[in-house]
Amino acid sequence: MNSNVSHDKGQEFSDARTQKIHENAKVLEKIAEASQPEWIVEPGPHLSDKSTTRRLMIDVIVALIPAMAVAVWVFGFNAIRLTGLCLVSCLATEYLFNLIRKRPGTLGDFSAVVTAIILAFSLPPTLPNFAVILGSVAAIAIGKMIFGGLGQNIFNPAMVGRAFLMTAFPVLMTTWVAPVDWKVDSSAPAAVAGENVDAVSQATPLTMLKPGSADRKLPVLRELIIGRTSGSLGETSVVALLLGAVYLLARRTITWHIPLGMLGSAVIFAGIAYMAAPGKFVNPMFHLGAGAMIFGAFYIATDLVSSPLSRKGQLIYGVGCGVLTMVIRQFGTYPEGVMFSILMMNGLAPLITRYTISKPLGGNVRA
Amino acid sequence: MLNMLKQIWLVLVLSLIFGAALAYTDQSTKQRIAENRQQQIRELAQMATVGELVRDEKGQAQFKIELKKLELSDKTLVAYEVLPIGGKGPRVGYAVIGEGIGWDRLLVLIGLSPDLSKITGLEILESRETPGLGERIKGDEFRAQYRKSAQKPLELVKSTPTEDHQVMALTGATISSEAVTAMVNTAVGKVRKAIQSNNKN
Amino acid sequence: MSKSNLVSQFTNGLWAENPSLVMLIGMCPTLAITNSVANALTMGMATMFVLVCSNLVISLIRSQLQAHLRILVYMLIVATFVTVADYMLQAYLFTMSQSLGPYVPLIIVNCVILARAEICAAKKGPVTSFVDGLGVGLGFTFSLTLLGVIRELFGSRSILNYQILPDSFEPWVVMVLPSGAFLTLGLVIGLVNYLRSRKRVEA
Amino acid sequence: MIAEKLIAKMTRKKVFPRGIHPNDSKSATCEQPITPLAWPAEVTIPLQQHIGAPASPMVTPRQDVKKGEQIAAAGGFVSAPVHSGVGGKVGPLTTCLVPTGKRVPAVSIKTQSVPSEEQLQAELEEYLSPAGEVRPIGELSPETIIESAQNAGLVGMGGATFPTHVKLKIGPNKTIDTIVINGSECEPFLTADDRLMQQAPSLVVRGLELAMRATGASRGVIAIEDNKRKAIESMRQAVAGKSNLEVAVCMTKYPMGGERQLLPAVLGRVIPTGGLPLDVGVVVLNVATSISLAHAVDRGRPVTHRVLTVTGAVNRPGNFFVPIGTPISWVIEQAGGLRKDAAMVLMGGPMMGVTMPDLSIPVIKGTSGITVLSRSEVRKMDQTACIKCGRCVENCPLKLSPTRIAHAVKMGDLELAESFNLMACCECGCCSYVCPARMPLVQYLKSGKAAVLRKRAAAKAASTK
Repeated sequence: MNSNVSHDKGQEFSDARTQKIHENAKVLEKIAEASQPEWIVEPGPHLSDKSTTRRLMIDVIVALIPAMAVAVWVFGFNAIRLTGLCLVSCLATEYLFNLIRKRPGTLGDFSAVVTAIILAFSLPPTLPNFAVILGSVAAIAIGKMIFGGLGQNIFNPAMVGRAFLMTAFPVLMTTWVAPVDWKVDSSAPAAVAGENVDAVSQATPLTMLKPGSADRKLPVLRELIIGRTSGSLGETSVVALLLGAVYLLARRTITWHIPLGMLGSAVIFAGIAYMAAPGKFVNPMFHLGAGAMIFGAFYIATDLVSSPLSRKGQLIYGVGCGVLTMVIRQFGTYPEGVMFSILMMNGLAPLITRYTISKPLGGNVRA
Repeated sequence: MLNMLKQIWLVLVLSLIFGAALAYTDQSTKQRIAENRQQQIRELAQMATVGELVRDEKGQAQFKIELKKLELSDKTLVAYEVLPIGGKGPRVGYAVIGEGIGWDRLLVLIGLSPDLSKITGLEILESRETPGLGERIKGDEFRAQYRKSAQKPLELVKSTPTEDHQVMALTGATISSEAVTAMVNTAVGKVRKAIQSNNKN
Repeated sequence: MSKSNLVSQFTNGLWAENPSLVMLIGMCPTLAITNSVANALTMGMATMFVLVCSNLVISLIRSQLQAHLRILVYMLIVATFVTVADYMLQAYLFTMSQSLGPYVPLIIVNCVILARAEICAAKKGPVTSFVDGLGVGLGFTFSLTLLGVIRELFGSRSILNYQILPDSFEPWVVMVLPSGAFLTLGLVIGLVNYLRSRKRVEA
Repeated sequence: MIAEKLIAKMTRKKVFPRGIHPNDSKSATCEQPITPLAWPAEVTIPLQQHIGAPASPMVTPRQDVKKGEQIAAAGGFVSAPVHSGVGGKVGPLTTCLVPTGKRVPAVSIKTQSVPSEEQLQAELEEYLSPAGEVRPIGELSPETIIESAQNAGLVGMGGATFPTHVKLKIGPNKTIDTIVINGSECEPFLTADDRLMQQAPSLVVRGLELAMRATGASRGVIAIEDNKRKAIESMRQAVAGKSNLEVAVCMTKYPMGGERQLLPAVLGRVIPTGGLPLDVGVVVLNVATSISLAHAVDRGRPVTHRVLTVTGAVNRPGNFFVPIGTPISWVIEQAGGLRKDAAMVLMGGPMMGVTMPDLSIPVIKGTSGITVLSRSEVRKMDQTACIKCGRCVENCPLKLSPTRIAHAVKMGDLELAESFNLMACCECGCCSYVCPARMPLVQYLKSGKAAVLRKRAAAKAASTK
């Protein structure tokens, strides 16, 4: 040991016991010097919770497995094509961006994987390859890296990518297909990659609600819950999404505030409209099951980076998402409003944080 | 007073000079601007009634028709009688300007057969819809749908039309499609009423 | 005024003080009408015409300007030239003036013009002001056209209505929308800043 | 959080909102009785083991000192004298590092006439048992008690090391109605206070009563976390029949032992930001401080030893009775030496403890334990960017927003950080504990606070010029 105390070598010791101890101490010192470990010196606390950024992201990925399974069942090869393509192009974009900016790689935090999967799940199954790649690049580059990478972005990257595609290719992004009929397709492989010649076009449950829609054969709630309806890749099955949501809640990856705020306010909003004019508006439960409501509430709006910090703020944010979604669905021209409402509330999130952050216990520091 | 004049003489002088300059510009371009407007309507009217417009090398339209503005009791309605060039020969049809609101102000020009029984064409005069969505109402395919009988009001549907008076909406551009259809229906209805009452008088 | 000074006054507006890419002024037309090259070019030219004329006139009368009335006089001059430009467009480039819509009259409130009047024309001689107006106007036209080229190419596959990209290329509608204008402008400004910073490092 | 509140209400346990639940890891030592530590060859007693002015040395090199002899006098009112816990020959005056990272003047003493094991055991037993004949509380004046504490060099032994006599001397405008003995020992791994409450409950009560007498408080509360059943039991027996004393059982939660969490939980009183427990009529004393107060008054015994836990990656973890000034290396050797996988030595517990770069650093009055973490326990610093998950906000027991403050500090915007209530931070480390991005949040806050204090000091210096 490096002693900070200077030794007085010529010291005599009064008794044998003391002398023995001193000799022992010297031996100990020698041993210790020879085998001195390099002590780790770092700021406290020295214990930490098990959760890490990577674990949070992996949790989300795990929670999306049931939805992925249903997507493959409902949309066949397109589900794999879209997800794979998004993954490859998102990761490549992030890698290249880090390379260009000469920053250390950030693929290890898995956030790009989550963005890729959520983007893929929010796309129509027959979207051509070039659009998928473009959307992924927009999601990572414009949605995340331009702001400075993970944690700095204001908007949910996946939704930025989707919004880009929605404005760039509105027709492609609103072309929906009916679920793959495995009985018929069992001999031939399901829809050829990218080319949706064989796919049967079919309106989504929400598009059917819009005025002028000819085939207003609304699916029954059971179909919505299982998810064999047309729509975006991963949004159709309520039961698969809820399964993952329960996992996320149990793992405390997300808290109940945002989903409850969003779904609760949407149901109340739709319920009031339904009670006021049952002929014009549909059952609130339909709104809950149709479209990206569940997907948005549990997986997109809960994105940690783009939602408010405080729990109270998250509740407000959730309510905002729910109400805006219903306003867009019922009064706007777009059949679906989850993406826009989440993006709008993303923009408000810093403000919500600012006004809902708690005062310190014991009051503000007096200046 | 003198002090004030000292301060503002420059403004006054400039105002006078510029006023004069503007008056001169207005005078010298007024006619041309009006002609431009008329020419545009005439081009579109020919497209809507005759169905084709040939241009020479300089881009000048080769007109086959002339327009004669109809004096109608309904002053909100602008309609023209479409006559062959030089006014000789039978009436080619009518051109009506329809006005309405999609996402923004929309002006269309509707061509009608001489007996007002058929819509012969639809042209978009002015539109500021969303590019890629609403602006697709300018597309030939969409406009061609309107070339049909004008006896029954048109109906907009979202899937392949099953009946003759149905028009299929543009995917993702329902509001613009609706606006166009409504404008056509209103304008055709109005012009028919106006022309019939004109004829009676 | 020496020749080199005039040259630097001219290039200043082209690059170092490029209104829309460096000074970030005149954003309204930059974002609104750059969805096609033709629009961008016309707008740039119209602005340049107004800029050069107003610079010249303001410079000529600068000794007579009352400090507290100068903005009024600027507006008077600018508005006159804008109206002239608008009439000319309507008379000789009718379709163009239709697609530019209200943006030609809006040149009146374009800060590029007011800024040059205040910075340059009110202080310097007519020759310098003229060259300055020309430089800044060209710089403005250049940046508008640059945006127009990018946006028209990706948004409508064409440049000056001449199709460049094949039919198999699905046009990105977003590029002709205002959001596309923001995206393109952001990326172009990023690029310009990157170039400028590299130049600075080298220097 | 709601569930926790409900459980607390049902079980009548005390709890504060927010905070964290780290694994308490106390099982290794909580059943280990306190054992005396053999004297080392040399002790190095720092002359500043407390908050306030350093003490000035009263010994000269080569002088002999007896056990318990005063070696340094207090350097002012907010200061404390220092005594030697061993007998021996004074070495040259020197300096040494103290756990806070400061280098302070120190006196080194080469031990002589080392006591035998039996003698050591007897001394410990004396330390753990009440004095035979004590003067009834009523006969002692507050001044006597405070003076005894002052002479004994008594400082807060929970770690804050604030001179106790200053704490007990209540200003004319203040009234104290309650003394809280902080036996919550919320730091994981540490069990020294737990053992003291089990083995010397009557001394804790005696100290509490003395403190009540000194401050004029009428109520005494001993707050203990519910993971220390035996301590709760023994303290309950010790206060039985005393109507003005009570044992408050708190839920196990970090940082229950912080004054700002303990008082709201136990008494429902919130200390205003920037204030002290004094502002809400309370004085909080640590268990070991209370015992030392009893010894100081009843036996005139100065603070020369303390009980501390040595635990973690050592071969014989336990609770030891250690003379102050003993180097950590010696203490660890007595606890069986380090295990092979030892990677980090902490003075204190793992949450607020400080890593030791060098094992020659001595034990001081405020050292409550030595925790050795193994390579596998050391938290891995795979830091990512803040993902704004809000966990630090959710768990901050003071309801601050650590991530925003840390960001402001990082950007060098101290004013912004201050506007986010940087100075209210109690440095408990909950934020760093829960951070999934592994950001050293509390470190940013600590350095921010230090920077603000430096800035203020500089401003003050400039204004007095």
